Amino acid sequence: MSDNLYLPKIGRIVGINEETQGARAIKTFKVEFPNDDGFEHDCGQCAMLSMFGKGESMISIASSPLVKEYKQFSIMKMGRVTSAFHAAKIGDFIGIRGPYGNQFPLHDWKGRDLVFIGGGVGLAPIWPVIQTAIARREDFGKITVFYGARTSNDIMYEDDFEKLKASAEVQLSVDAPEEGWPGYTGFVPANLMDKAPSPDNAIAITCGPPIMIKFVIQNLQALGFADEQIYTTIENKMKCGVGKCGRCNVGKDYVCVKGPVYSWAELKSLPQEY
Amino acid sequence: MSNPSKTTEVQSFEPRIVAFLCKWCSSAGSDLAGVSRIQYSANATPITIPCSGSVSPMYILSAFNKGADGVLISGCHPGDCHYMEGNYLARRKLYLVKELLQFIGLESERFRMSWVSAAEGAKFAEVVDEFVEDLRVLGPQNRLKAKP
Amino acid sequence: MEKILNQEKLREWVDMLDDCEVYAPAFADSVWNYARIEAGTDIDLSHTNTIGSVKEFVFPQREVFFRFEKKDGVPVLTSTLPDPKPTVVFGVRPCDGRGMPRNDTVFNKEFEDPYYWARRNKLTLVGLACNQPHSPNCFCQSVGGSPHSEDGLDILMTDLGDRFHVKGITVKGVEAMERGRDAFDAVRDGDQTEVEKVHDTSRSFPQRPLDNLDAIPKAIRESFDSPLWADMAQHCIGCGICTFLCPTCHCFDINDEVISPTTGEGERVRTWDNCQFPDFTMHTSGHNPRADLGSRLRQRVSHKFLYFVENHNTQQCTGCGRCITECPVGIDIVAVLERVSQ
Amino acid sequence: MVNVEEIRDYAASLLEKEEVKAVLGFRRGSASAFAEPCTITEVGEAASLVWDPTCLNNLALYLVKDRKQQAVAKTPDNRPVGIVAKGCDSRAVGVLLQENFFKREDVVVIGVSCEGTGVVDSNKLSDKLKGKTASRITFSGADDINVSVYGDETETVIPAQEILADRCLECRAATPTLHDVVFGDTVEARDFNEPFHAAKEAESASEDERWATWEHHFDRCLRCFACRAVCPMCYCHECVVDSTTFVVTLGTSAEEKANRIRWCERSANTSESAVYHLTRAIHLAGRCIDCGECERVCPVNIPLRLLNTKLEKEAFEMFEYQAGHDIEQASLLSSFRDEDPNSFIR
Repeated sequence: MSDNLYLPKIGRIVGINEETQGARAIKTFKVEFPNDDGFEHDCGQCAMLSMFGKGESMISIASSPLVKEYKQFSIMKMGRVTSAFHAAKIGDFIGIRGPYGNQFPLHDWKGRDLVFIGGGVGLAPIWPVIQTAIARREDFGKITVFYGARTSNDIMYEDDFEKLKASAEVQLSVDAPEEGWPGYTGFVPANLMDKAPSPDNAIAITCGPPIMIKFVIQNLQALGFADEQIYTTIENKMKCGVGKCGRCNVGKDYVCVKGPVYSWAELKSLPQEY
Repeated sequence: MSNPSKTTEVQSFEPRIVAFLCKWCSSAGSDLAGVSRIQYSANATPITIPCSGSVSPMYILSAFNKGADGVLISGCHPGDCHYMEGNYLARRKLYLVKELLQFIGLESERFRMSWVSAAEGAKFAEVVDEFVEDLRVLGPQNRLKAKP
Repeated sequence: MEKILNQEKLREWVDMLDDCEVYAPAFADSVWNYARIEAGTDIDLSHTNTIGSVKEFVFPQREVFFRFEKKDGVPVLTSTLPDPKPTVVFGVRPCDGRGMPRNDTVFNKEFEDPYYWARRNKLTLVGLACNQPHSPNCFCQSVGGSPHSEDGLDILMTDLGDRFHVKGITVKGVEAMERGRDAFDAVRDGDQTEVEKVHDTSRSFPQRPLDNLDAIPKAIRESFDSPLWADMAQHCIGCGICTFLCPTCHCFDINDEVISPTTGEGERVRTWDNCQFPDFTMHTSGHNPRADLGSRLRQRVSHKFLYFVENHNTQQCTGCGRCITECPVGIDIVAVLERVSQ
Repeated sequence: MVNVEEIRDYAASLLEKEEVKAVLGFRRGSASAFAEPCTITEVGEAASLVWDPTCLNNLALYLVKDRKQQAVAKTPDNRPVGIVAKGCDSRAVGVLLQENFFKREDVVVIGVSCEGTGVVDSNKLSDKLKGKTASRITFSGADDINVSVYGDETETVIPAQEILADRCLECRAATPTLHDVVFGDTVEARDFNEPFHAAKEAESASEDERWATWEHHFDRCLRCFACRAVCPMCYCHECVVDSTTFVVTLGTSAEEKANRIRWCERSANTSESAVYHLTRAIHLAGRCIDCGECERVCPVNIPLRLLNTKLEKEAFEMFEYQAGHDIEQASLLSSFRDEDPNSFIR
């Protein structure tokens, strides 16, 4: 039965953290495998989560591969499955299969500066990379994390950012002016230009809403980042996760297998159907 | 289905009816039947709706799909609609539904409509009793029921 | 293994496969389609091509993956992996046969699809060579196939008028022939020549041409932003006919179907899906990477004649012509490729 | 006889005088012996227009598609569109006008009378040829249809009545009533089948036989949704049987999507397909103008038209209602009469 790739493993929710509230609320779930049949994953990989009776959704694994006890998922309330997650309580059971997709080539980045640029719930896919890089702090040069949200209430992982400041430069932004906001006011791409990180020996990793990614990449190029220095993830609608159902197909790639992590050099060669 | 098994089924079979009842009349009528201690079959699951005219044909198809043996829609007598003409519109629409269901071969006894006012507790009991009896004879509804 | 089977012995052979489920084309509801054959006498191989392709035997429109229910608050999953009886399908046209290895590739790759293979491993395809094209939309030879291609088939039968030449191609095929041993005769002098003659003739009929097949991927790639696609899809209605009838289209959807809302019991089900439906790629946010009919037509054609070629070095099209013949508005993939190539 | 040159000239003059942005018509295609739809925008293209009983499509569908496209276009082009329309197609325009989908001045109806014939039924033709393909269909006169069979040397002559679509044999208005111009002779009644003949025949079977028939058909449905896609009246943005198309934007909520009722599942089961087809039939009650497109496009040939004509028969017989005949009338299901049938109600 274990070789049946469509049969999910059972996971149990052991922690729920309300990240942001409102119509597009985000909650972070810690999930354990009560049957001890969990799997290892790499930075950037995803898992197909299910609420039985509602369906499945492909969600980025937001915890570092170094964390073995549980897997973490940050889920924005958007539709049928994600709403069911938002209604779930600690102790509830879910289905989980994976891991799916490729990974950020973190090992190739030894000795380089890392610039992370996240927006909204798009922080989740790059969060395990940040965590792993911090855990292996001596392997990398300067680490900078840009993150922007619509308002200060919409900032994910707020507590973790405080801890992060010890080992990385953190640049937070909100879209609109707010009284008492200490960080940058404006969109993420503008904040990036404002701080202008150096492209020398650096890798930029970005994820967020499609429109943000578009301008971040433009700005990175303006700052002198080469296509090979820019990494992002793309998320298309997925159903199977194993390169068969055809929904996430972009060019010759099934994003669920060949993606979701792409360097801009690779992504440029694909049709813009994401 | 052979005849012997049908007989046993008739005896042991409790039909399930989904009853869409207008809140201004039939729903109150069913309450009256209860309050008046009229003994009648307990096979109908009542669903109170604002008006018989608000019944979408989807409700009926869905009830049969989910395994209802019969579907009853009950509203106010002609001329008595709280919204003036909802029951007239229902009559026309549900006549077509009835014809369509018959046309594809669903047993015609399984879909029923009645006018029951808030004062007609006894009539409501009669309508349900008759319906249950007829459905007992027909046996379970398998034609439109979703089969896992 | 090569044998000769007299026309009237075909029924005997079918009857000897009595522990298998046997399917063959039958003409009903104004179309040829595969139907279960109860006895050899029911078999009729005068068919053109079936409306549904043989992919339905390995990739049915509805496949239940597993059932779920809750026991003491814990979800319990029961796999519904099929365990079908050995199934033999007669009258498979070589274009459909060629679809199979292409489907095998998709359902294998790095993730083996157990549902597909449970059915596939029990399936024996008995092909029937086309002595002449069935429809003006046949173009198997234009995509590297032939009216007597053995690719994907377990057995190939060739109609010699009063008798069939029967060739066992795979182990499964030879086994199926051995089961009907008594029905067959040995191949005699001259039979081979006759088979070759029939095959040669069958290839000589004109088909829809695809000039310079090798240049098509490049042409499609270069036309990606061309307004041609929107123009060619102008009358597309966005239905699922072309893909559902295609022997190689394999896209699907997965949904949970609740049987009992009270107990939470239900099934996870795979159903066919189609890149021509507007919601196929639509995100929940409404963002749709392929929002218009032109981009969806481009996707269907590109997948078959560009992306699949890049990944597997062959077209994901076997030239059966169904998508052309059955399109309600006359969208013609051969004509589309011609225009793109110009 | 309809002279196709007249249609071409008229279409060309509409384009020349810029009275329309495009004309929807028929041309010969590469895919089959049947004509295919075309949209012409240049005067010169008018010469490619054809007219004969292989012109099956109801082009009103493309009026709907155009309106939908213009509604979301950055710079909408709402100039009128010309449409070549048979009697049934013109009734489709009528229903769309009745439902305020567009205005009368938005469309120029180039009516074409079917006169003594109608269109060829591809299923009946397939039955005649046992699945073989017609490579050419020509007409020697009103009564005979010549069919060249692909792969055969010979040409078969089939009496028209044997392969004309049921809807044409039962048609009560073969000449477009709603039109800006009409080509061909106006015909009142024709001596084919009585109206609703096929539906009446289906009704006459026993209940068990009727169910056996429809169970067989619902079971065969592939759920390709071609019937819905081709229907000019199926213009809903979100189909009631298709809960997945609901979009969560700033104006809608995740709960709305999550709580969307799934009236039927995507599985092509007998029960789910029954819900789909019956819902569709009811939704078309009083709106179906019997163009037969749903039945024509069905790849497995489910006789879908019967479901619609059954309801149109009831609408006509019980409520004296005919879809698409009067664009001013209240729709079937938004109106009633005191004398509507009541005896079926307890």
